[in-house]
Amino acid sequence: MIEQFFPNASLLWEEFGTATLETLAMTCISGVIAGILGLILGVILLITDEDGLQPNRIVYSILDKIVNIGRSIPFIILLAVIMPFTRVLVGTSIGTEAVTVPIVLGTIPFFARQIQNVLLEVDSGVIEAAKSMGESNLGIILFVYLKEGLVSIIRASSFTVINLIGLTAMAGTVGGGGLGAMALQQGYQRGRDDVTLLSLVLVLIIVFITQIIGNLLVKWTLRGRKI
Amino acid sequence: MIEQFFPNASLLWEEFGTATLETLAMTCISGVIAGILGLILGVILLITDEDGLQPNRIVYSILDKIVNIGRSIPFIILLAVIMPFTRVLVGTSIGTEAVTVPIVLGTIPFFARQIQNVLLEVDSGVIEAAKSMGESNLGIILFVYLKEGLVSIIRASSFTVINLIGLTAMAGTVGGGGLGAMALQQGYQRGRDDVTLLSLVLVLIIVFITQIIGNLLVKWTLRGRKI
Amino acid sequence: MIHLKNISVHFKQKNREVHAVKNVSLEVESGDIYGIVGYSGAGKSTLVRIINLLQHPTDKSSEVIVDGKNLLSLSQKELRKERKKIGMIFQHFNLMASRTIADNVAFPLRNSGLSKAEKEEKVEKLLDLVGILDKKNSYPIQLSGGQKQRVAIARALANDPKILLCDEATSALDPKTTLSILELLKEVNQKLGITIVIITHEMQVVKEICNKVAVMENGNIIESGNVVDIFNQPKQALTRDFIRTATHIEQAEKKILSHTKEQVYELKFSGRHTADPIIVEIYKRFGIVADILYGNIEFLQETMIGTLFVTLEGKVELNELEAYLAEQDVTITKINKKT
Amino acid sequence: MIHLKNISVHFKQKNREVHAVKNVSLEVESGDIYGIVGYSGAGKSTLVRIINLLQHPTDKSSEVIVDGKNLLSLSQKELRKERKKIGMIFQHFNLMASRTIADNVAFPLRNSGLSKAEKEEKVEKLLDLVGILDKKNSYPIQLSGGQKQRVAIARALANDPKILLCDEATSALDPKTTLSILELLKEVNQKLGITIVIITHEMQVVKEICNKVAVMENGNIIESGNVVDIFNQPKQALTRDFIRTATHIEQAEKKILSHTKEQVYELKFSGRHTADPIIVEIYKRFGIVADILYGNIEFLQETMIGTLFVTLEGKVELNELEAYLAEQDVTITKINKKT
Amino acid sequence: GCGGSKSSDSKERKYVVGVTTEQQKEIWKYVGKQVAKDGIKIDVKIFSGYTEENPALADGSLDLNSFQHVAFLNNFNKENGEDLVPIAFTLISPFGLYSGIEKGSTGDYKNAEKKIKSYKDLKDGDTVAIQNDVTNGGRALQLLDAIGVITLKKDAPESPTVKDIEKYNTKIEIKEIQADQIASVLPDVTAATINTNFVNDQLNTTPREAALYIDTDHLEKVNDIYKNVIAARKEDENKKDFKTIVKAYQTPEVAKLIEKTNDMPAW
Ligand SMILES: Nc1ncnc2c1ncn2[C@@H]1O[C@H](COP(=O)(O)OP(=O)(O)OP(=O)(O)O)[C@@H](O)[C@H]1O
Ligand SMILES: Nc1ncnc2c1ncn2[C@@H]1O[C@H](COP(=O)(O)OP(=O)(O)OP(=O)(O)O)[C@@H](O)[C@H]1O
Ligand code: MET
Ligand SMILES: [Mg+2]
Ligand SMILES: [Mg+2]
Repeated sequence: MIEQFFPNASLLWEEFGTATLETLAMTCISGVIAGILGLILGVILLITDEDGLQPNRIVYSILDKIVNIGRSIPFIILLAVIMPFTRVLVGTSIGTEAVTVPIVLGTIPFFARQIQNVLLEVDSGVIEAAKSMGESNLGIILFVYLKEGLVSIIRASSFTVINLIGLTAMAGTVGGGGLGAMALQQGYQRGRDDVTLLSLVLVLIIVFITQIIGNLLVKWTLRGRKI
Repeated sequence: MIEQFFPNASLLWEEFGTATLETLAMTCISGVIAGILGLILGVILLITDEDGLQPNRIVYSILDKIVNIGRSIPFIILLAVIMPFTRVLVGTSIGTEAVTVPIVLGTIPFFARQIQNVLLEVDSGVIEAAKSMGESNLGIILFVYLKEGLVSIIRASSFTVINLIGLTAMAGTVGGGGLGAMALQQGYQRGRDDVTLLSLVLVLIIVFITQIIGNLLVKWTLRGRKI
Repeated sequence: MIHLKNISVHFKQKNREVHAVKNVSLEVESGDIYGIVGYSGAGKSTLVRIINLLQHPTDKSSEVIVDGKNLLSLSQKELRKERKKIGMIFQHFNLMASRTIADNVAFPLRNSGLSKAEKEEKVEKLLDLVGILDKKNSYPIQLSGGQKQRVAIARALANDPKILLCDEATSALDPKTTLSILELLKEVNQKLGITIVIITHEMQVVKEICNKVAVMENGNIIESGNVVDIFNQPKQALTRDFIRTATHIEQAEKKILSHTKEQVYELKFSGRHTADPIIVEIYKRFGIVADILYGNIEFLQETMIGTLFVTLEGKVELNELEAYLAEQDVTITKINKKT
Repeated sequence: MIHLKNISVHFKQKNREVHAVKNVSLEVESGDIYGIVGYSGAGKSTLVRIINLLQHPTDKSSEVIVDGKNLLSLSQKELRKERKKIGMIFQHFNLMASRTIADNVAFPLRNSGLSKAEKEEKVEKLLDLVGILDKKNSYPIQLSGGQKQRVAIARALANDPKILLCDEATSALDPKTTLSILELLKEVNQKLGITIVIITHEMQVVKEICNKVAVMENGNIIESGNVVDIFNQPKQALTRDFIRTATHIEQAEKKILSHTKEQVYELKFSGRHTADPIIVEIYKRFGIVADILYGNIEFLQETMIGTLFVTLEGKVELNELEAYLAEQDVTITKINKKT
Repeated sequence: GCGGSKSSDSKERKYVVGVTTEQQKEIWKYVGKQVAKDGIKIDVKIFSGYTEENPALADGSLDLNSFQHVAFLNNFNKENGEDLVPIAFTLISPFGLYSGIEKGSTGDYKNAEKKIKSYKDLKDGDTVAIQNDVTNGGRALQLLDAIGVITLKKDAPESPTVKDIEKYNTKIEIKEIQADQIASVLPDVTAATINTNFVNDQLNTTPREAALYIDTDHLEKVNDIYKNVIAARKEDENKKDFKTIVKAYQTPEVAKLIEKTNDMPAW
C-alpha cells in the first residue's frame, strides 16, 4: 500500500527521520539564538528611537541601517558573504551546523524589527506609571514592555520561527541536511513527487506544531484574562 | 577611477539600469497585488477567529491552515509547484512577469498573518463603541480596524515589502531579471565582487527608500497627534 | 421603551464565576430619565450594556425589549438598525485615537445621509454644546480627562438617538461643566423626548435630572421607583445609606456630635408640600428655641425634603412636639452619641 | 515639601500651541493635603505631572524642588530614587493589563527588599483597605471602573510614599467608597505624615480632607490658600462659582425663585464661631418669622459656614436686621429674580 | 515579448532559448545575429541554476534550451515523464577535481596554499565536496571512481548517487554542495569537483592550470552523455528553423567562443 503510493519515499524512511531531526535541530538552535539576539536588538531599537526611553540618534540610525541591510541581502549571497565569519564561529562553512550561522544572521534583523514594531504598541500610560514608580529603564523593559507585550511577542515569534523554517530549506546549498534539502535534491530534482510531497508534509507538520505552540502560549498567557 | 574600483560593473551600466527597473517593477506589482489580497485575507482571519466580529470556525481553520502551508513551502518549491497556474495566469512560466506569481503567492500569507496580528491589537473598547453605533461589520473593518490600526499596518507593509524585495532575488531561477539575479549570476557566480557589491548596494537603496517611505507615512499618519 | 426581563450575566473566570447581574428586570418608560446607582462593582455597567446587547445575557429566559422590538430575536442587520437609535457614553470614553475630535463626533453620522457641510455644522454645534469646539482638530490623546468625556457625550448625541445610555457621563467633570451637561441632557430629554438611562454614583445627578432611579447591589436591583419616593422613603438600608452619604449627613452627624455636648435632634422633612416656618412655629407654640447646627434642605421636584440637626432650648415635651411636627410632615428623632 | 517655581508647559500642535500651564508657582508644605480644583482642561493634570517630572516644564527658568532636592538637576538615577518616594494615582488608572490586581499592586514593591510573604501580606492589606481583596486574582479588564480606580490607589500607596499625587482619585467611585478612600487618605496623612496633592472636581472632597486648595483657570493658579479662608472668602469669581455650584446653591436659587412669589433673602454664614439660634433670635428681637426654603449649613474645620434661603414675614427693617446679623457673622442679601 | 510562443508554426518565427551562463548567452546572441538574415529572431533568457530550464521548455515558455548535457536531459525526461529531445551537440565541459585550500590562506586560488598536490594525496578522513544535483553529482562520483578513490556498483545508473557506491577505497567523506557554492567552501574541504564555468569565474583560473584531474583528459572514461546539447520539444524535433539555427551554431566562430570559456566544442 504505502509502497504503492510512495514508491521512492518508502525506500528513504531513515533519511526522512534524519532530515526531520536536522530541520528540528536547525530550527531550534537558530531560533533560540536569533530569538535572544533579535529581541535584544529590537529592544535597543525601541528605546533609542526618538520617543524611546533613552533616545540616541546615532545608535538608532546605525542599528536601523544594519537591520535593513541584513534584511535586504538575498539569503544565498548572505550565506556566501559571511562564510569566513561562519568558519571562525563553527570551524567550517559546510554542513548543517554551518548553515545555522547565516540563518541566525538572516533572522535577527527580521525578528528585531518585529519586536520593535510590536513593543511600540504597548500603552504609553503604563510606561508612564512605571516611570512614576522610579522604575529603571531596564526594569521598564523587562517588567513592563516585555510583560505587557508578551502576547504580541509570542505571535511575532511563531511568525519568525515559521519564516526560519523556510530558510532551513536552503541548508542543502552548503551540504546541510534537513527536509527542505530533501524535498529539493531527492525529490524535486529527481522528479520523485512522492518524496517532495512527503518532505513538504513533514515541514508543514513542524510549521503547524509551531503555530499551535504559539497559540497555546498565547492562550496560556491570557489565561484568566478572558472577558 | 570608477573603472578602477568597478572594473566589471563599469561595463554593465545599462544592465544595472534594466535590473533596477526590473526589481522595482517586480516589487511594485507584486507588492500591490499581494498587499491587497493579503490585507483581505488577514482581515478575514481576524473576523472569523473565535473572538472576531463574525466567528466562523470552519472558514478560520481552513484559511489559517492555508496561510501556514503557504508560509512553509520553500520558495523554490512553491515556484515549481505553481508553474501550471502561473502559465495560465501570465501565459508563461519564465521571466520577470512569471516570477511575480510565486512572489505574490508567497507574500500573501506572510502579509495576511501580520495584518491579523496587528489588528488584534486595536483597542476592543473602540470596536465596541462602533458596534454600539450600529456600525456594520464592513464599516467596523474599514473605518475602525483599518483606520485605528493604520500605523501598524504601514509598519507591517514596509516590513513585508522589504521581505518581498528579498524574494525578487529568486527571479533569476526562472530566467527573470532584477538586481538579485544580477548579483548572483553576473556577480557572485562569476566571482565579480564589484558587480555583486553594486547590485547589493542598489537593492539596499531600494530597501532604504521603502523604509523611509514607511517612516514618512507613519509620521504623516501621526501628524498632529504627537504629544 | 426598555423592558429588561430576567437578565443574568455570569462571567466565567479561571477558578470561579462572577455573577455580575442576577436575574434583574427593569422597565424604563418613554421619556424617562432613569438613574442607576450602586456601589462600585454592583453590576451597573454590565446591566446597561445589555440594553444595546453589547453584553449578551447569559440566561436563555432573558428578554430585552427596546422600543417594542425583542432585540434577542433580531438579525444582525436589524440589531444594527436598532443600535443606531441608541446612543451610548462609555465609562472609559472609547474614543478613536486615530481621529480628531471632530471626526470622532462625525463618525456616527457617516451613513446619515447628511451633506458634508451639514455634518460639519452638526458636529460643530455638538462640540459647542459641550464646550470644546476649540479642540475640534485635536486628537483624543491631547485632551484632558474631562475633555475626553465631553467628546464622548457629543458623539453619543450625534445620531439624534431615541435612547441615550450614559455610563458615568459626568464623573470626570468639574461641577460647572457637569451642571451644563446635565442641563443639556435634560433639554434633549424634554425637547426631543429622548429616553435616558444614566449610571452615576453622584446622587446629586440623580436629584438633578432623574425622574426614576434603581439601586443596584451585588447584581440585584434592590429598590427602584420614583426619585421623590425613593429619596423620601428609602426602603433599603443601602439606599438610605447612599442618600445619607451623598448628602453628607453622616459626616455632619459625626462632626456635630463631636462638637456639642447638648442633646441633638434630627428634623427630617420628607415630602413636605406646605412651607410653614417650622422653627418659628415651634418657638411660638412651645417656646422652644431651635438652633440649627447643620442643614440640608431642598426642593426635589416640587416637594421639600431634607434634614436639619438642631439643639432645642426650653422645656421640651417630645410627644407634643412630635405630634405637631408629624402634621407638618416632619419627623423628629433624638440623636444619640454613638459609642 | 514641594516647591514649584515659574512652571510653564507648552504643547506644540500642528497649527497652534497650547499653553497648558502658564508660569505657575506652588508651594506645598510637609503634611499638607493640598487640593487642586478647576474646570476641565485647566491644566491640573499637567501641573501635577510636573511634580514627579513625568512632564518636563518647557521653560528654562523653572524650578521643581521636592523634599529639598531640585529634581531638574538630578541624574536619571537620582531622579528614579526620588520618584520612588512619590506615589501617583493616574486619572486613567494606567494599570498593567498583563498582571493580576495583586501583581499590579505588588509592582512597586519589586525592589523593596521585602520577602515574598511580606510583599503578599502588604498587598493583601492594601487591597483590603480599598475593598477589593476578593478581586486579587482578577485582571484589570475584568474590573468595573471604580474597582480599577481602587487598584490604582492601592498601588500608589504600596511604596509607603512620602508624597502622594492623586489625579481624580475618587471620580469613578460611589459616595460610600469615596468616603472610605478619603478617610484612608486622611489617615495616611495623619499617621504617616504623607503629603498629599489631590486633583479633584468635587468640592466636597476638598472640604472633606484638604487643608489647602489652589484654584486653576486656564493654566494659571488664580487663587490659593487655606481651605477655610477660601471657602469663606473666595476672592475670584471662579472660586465663588465653584463653591456655589458644588454646594448646589445656584440650582437651589433658581428653583426657589421659580416656586415662590415672595421676596427671598439669602443668609450667608461665613466663619461663624458661636452657635446662637439665629432664626428664633430674629423672631424674638424683630418679630420677623423666617421660613427656610433651602439650607446648606455645615461645620468646616471648626467654623460654621453655609447659606440659608428664607422668606421673611413681618415688618422687615432691613438695616436693623443687617446690623444685628453682621454682629453674628451673617450677611443678608435680597435675592432678585433674574430676568 | 513576454516569454515564449507555444505554437510551433508561429508567424513571428521568434524563438526563446534558455541558458545558464553569461558566456552561453553571448554565444547565442552571436548565433541570433547569424540567423537574423533568415528571418529568425532569437531571444535569450538566462537562468540561475539548473532546475527550471527544462520545465520551461516542456511547458512552452521556452522553445529551445542550451545548458545541459545528455545525462541531465535523460534524467529529467525519466523523472518527469517528459519527452524533450536533443537536436544538436554543442560542447563538452571539462570537469575537474581541485584541491581545497588552507584556511586563512589569501589571494587568488592560484596563489593560495593548497591542501593536496595530487589526487593521490587523498587519504582516509578527507572531505570531498561534490555537486548536489543529480547529474553533476553523478559525474563527480564517476570521476572519483575513475581516480580509484571509490568504486561504484556495476549496475549503477547513468547518474549514480552516493547510494551507488560499492566501496570507499579511501575513506573520504563526501559533501554534496550546490554547484555555485563549491568554490566558496574550498577552505573546508580537502578537494572538490567544480564545474568549469565556476573555475573560470570564481577561481579566476582554468582547469588546465589548476585541476588535479580533468575527466575529459581521459575521454575513454567519460561518458558521451556529458556532451552538452541543444534541446527542444519532441514535436519540434525536425523544425526547419531549428536546422538553420543548429547550422549557425556549429561553426568555427562559435567554436572559438566556446574555447574561450575553457570548454571544448563537441559536434
Ligand atoms: N469581563 C469580566 N470578567 C469578569 N468579571 C467581570 C467582567 N466585567 C465585569 N466583571 C465583574 O462584574 C461586576 C460588575 O461589574 P460592572 O462593571 O457592571 O460594575 P459597575 O456597577 O459598573 O461598577 P463601577 O461603578 O465601579 O463602574 C464586578 O465585580 C466586575 O469585577
Ligand atoms: N499632549 C498634549 N498635547 C496638546 N495639548 C495637550 C496635551 N495634554 C494636555 N493638553 C491640553 O492642555 C490643557 C490642560 O490639560 P490637563 O490634562 O492638564 O487638564 P486638566 O485640568 O487635568 O483637566 P481635566 O479635569 O479635564 O482632567 C488642555 O486644554 C489639554 O487639551
Ligand atoms: N555545462 C554543464 C556541464 O557540462 C551542464 C551541466 S548539466 C545541467 O558541466
Ligand atoms: Mg461601571
Ligand atoms: Mg486631568
